[in-house]
Amino acid sequence: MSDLARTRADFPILHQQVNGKPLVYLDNGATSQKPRRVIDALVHYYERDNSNVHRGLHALSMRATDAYEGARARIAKFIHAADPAEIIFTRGTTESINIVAHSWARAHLKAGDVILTTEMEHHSNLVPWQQVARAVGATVRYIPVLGADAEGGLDYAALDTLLTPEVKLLAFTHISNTLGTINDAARLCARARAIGATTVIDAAQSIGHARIDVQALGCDFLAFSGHKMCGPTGIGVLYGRRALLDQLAPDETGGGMVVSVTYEGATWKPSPERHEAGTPNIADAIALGAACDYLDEIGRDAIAAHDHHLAQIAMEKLSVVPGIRIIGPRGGQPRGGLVSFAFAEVHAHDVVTFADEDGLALRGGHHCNQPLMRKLGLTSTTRASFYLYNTAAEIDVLVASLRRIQKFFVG
Amino acid sequence: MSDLARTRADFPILHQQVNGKPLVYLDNGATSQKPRRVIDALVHYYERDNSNVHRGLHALSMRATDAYEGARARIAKFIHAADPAEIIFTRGTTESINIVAHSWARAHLKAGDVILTTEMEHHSNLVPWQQVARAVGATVRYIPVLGADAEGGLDYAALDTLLTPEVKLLAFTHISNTLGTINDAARLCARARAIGATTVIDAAQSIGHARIDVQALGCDFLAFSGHKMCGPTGIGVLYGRRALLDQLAPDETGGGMVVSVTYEGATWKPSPERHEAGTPNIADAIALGAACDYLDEIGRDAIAAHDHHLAQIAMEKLSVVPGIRIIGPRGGQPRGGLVSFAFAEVHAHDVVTFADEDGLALRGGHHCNQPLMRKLGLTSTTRASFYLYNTAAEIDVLVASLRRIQKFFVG
Amino acid sequence: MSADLSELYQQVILDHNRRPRNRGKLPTANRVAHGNNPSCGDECSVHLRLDGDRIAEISFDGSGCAISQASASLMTTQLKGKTAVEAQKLYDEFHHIVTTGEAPAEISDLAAFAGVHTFPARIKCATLGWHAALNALKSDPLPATTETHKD
Amino acid sequence: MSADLSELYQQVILDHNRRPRNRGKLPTANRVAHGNNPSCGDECSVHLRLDGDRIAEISFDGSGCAISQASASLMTTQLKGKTAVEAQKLYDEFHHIVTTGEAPAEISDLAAFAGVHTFPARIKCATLGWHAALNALKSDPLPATTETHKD
Ligand SMILES: Cc1ncc(COP(=O)(O)O)c(C=O)c1O
Ligand SMILES: Cc1ncc(COP(=O)(O)O)c(C=O)c1O
Repeated sequence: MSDLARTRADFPILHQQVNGKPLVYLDNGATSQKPRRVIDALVHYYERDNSNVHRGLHALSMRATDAYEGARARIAKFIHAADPAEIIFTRGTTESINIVAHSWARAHLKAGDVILTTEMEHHSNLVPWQQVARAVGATVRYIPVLGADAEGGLDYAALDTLLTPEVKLLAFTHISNTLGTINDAARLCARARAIGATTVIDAAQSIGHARIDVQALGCDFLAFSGHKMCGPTGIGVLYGRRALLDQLAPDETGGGMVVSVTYEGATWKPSPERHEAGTPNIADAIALGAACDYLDEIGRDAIAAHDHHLAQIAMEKLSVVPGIRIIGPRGGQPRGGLVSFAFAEVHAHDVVTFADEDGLALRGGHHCNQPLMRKLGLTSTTRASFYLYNTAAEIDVLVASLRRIQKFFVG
Repeated sequence: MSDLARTRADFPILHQQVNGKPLVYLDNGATSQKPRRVIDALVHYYERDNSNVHRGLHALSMRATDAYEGARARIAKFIHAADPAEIIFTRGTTESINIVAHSWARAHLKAGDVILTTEMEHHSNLVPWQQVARAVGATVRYIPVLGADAEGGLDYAALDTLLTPEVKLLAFTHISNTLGTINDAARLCARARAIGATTVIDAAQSIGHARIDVQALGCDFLAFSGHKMCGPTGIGVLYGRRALLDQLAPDETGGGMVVSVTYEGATWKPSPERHEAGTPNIADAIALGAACDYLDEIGRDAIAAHDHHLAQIAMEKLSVVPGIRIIGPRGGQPRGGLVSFAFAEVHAHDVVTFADEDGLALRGGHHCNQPLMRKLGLTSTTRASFYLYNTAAEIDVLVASLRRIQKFFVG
Repeated sequence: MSADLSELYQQVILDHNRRPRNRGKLPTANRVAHGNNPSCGDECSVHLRLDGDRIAEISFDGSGCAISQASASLMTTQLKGKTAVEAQKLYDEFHHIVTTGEAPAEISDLAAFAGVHTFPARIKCATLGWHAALNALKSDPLPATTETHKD
Repeated sequence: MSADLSELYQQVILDHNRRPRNRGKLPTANRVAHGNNPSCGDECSVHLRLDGDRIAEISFDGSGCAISQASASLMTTQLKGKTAVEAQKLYDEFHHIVTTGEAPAEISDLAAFAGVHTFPARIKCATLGWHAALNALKSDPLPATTETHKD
């Protein structure tokens, strides 16, 4: 059995038929599938160790606490955080970013300040900043994307004029979920740091696909979701530098994060407890730790190479399908494992419905990226996004399906 | 096999030894165990249907969406909500209450207003109100508990003076996690409604133990956690009347909850999407639906009767253990399935550590109820909390263990 | 191609998608409403001129999938000359067709949309234009959205 | 009773728990600090009188489990007469004992706490009084908390 076949064998969901055809799951940008080991971690927890954490002294509670805090330490290692207390468990990227917007930004930004972000952000890394800007009287500015099909990536030259002293926060995506662009996160963080701005990286699309070292990147905050990195739904992480997290006022309050409560008021524990009010998502945090183990066993460099390889093949084969316009980086430029494209005469939803007939799982729409779509003169694209279990043969299924669709609608 | 034996067979975790003794799990107030069916729902989802919801048109995405929205409808039925759109999925009770505090209370309360709550609230239904009161200049007032051991429950007579026109919000727990008191939720809601105050019920301790009919209770909001009702960790619900939820500004913003986004701003969908930014906890929501099925098959009246039966036995048998002080309702007064007690000369943590040796899982501490503890002149209690799979024989194990502890420490 | 899929993309629908009728703005319009489908980004504006209580002229505008475009196109051909009450009645029938697949004999071209009912996620595509039209008839200045739990 | 449990609740500990030494407020104290263990509600205040750089008198006050009370009691008997530097050194040794179970021969009564290391959740009980004492020595007006990830 080849490595790839072995990897595929780890994912129970892949071995099914959809509409009478083998499932070809190319919707990894939306969510990834889960290896047996992650599912087993959930089952094991609920069958052996389930208990509430932190406040318990009996055997189950101690086992659950050890497993939960063990997962925190595992994830700290996964992203090279200096301290497990820098890992806050959240529901996902969106909640992580909202916590920074609520707790950090509302406390630190004032009228006249600028939040700098990019034109390629997912709504989850855009709308929260617009909201906080509105609340405090700050402004959101955008680093432009270059080229008619955004093939040029971010306009780094524009940083010289955009990074004015009013910029207090720089928030950007590591890999674009729509374009596939890989942004130079270390460079962006260094530029922001040079003017004293705080940085937030949306790592939703990169976390499961590349090595991440928060200390090397030099970011202040980093957000990601477990479900896109072979982990379960409902769990994600906000990484923050300890010095920032310990100062930060909690967004949510309640059990587990307080030192002392009276009928008059309360005081907070340090991080991470201060930012995790209530019973946490214990089982899914533990399973996310198992996902880290799994990904590191396969090797994140190997995954990145595989993603890149499939994206290159897809770019080549798609570019000769009649009527297709590919958006995002071209040629040798860095690109994550996804390809977004539009047919001149077939809407993305019709593409997805037709492709489903061939067993293909594709995503069609604005990919939570409406302003960018508008800028590119599109209302939607179809996206094929790859992961460690996808094969070159699956791209052939995709291409054959797209040709059939083009033929049906256009002739 | 008796009904109870059959029920126990549904819970894999119960059939293990702890410190060489059969596990006696009496920490259900902190979290409940999960039946096979709930665990299977998670496995089935990840092995067959896993996909992101809402924005997808391929087979897996449609199956995941149907299952997720099906769970919403199932839970609406479980609490007799008028409309599935009144069910917002959250991480748990604490997050649900925080959403009301952030979105409803900050928008509706002003200086001079009063938030009325009780002296027996869990920190999660207390600290968020203190925080919002501080933010807007409102005051938190408390309905007293009666009796030296809080055996009298809430002082309903005090409502006449406490329910002044300044009261805009009444937030209270349905069943106290520390005392076991069952509050008369319908009566409290009716009194609040009469003066136009909005009501929030913390149903964390009641949701899995009694029938809940939000329309009969007449509440505006109701919060609960899945993990205390045989469901997974990381999922809970905020119920709100549709008219309120559709008006409410979202607490978190991002993907999935917007209608239209530009580089300048965004507009929101109606409930429930408007209150669920980002990828939701799909798997655990679906498994929570399975927990509803399970509980309704056993029957919530039967569960309530079983809880009550065990609590009565425990009260009787514990009251004759030397040195024990039982707190909460006495005699025939309504009481949920839990008993909290304190030894005069043995601290709760020593009790829990000793009991663990006998396979018992108990909780010792302030139960996230510090102000009430202080009022009762205690620093901690030990709590035994029962659920559908507990037996009268387990209470004998508890009593024998407590006698041994008393003997060891006091002689 | 599966039976379900050829049911969905009937010849009538493909034809309306390729050669939409009454497409564009209507300079004489006295009612207009905009609808969008937030989950997929489909948009549809309906412009109409009410003459008394009858729709004298009607057009649509927007972008979206074949189903939403064909539905809006076909709708304009059906609504011309109708009153608001008749339009609502027609929509109710159409809604019944796309949600159940049952097409009453007396309705003609609308029956082409019966195949939609086996693709529940596409129902809101089929009804997008209709929602906009009904809102335009009510002179409702709010954007119609089909993103509700009723569809 | 299991070996682990009798290791945890040694006679020395039970004795200090039943008859705590130096318990209560110290009217002559010139340093005081409060510690609490937020996860279980244990509290401990340490009062001391520093004479030059030596602890001339010391007492503790508070409530908590047998481990935390006995540890604070025993601590007061050990710290009397020590300097801040010596106190820190003693704490380091104590911390080593409760986290590893290894008790160096030359330390006497503190070794009774070696059994704590098999109950990691109780380590913060054992160190609560010590944290308060070290904070008192630093005249740190902030409450000591053992609720960190280092314990
Ligand atoms: C009465 C009560 N309210 C609120 C909560 C908080 O629930 P969660 O920790 O699941 O958010 C609990 C559970 O500990 C509780 O018992
Ligand atoms: C770049 C990017 N940011 C943020 C998100 C939001 O992640 P989630 O929905 O898991 O909160 C996504 C996923 O859709 C994404 O691709």
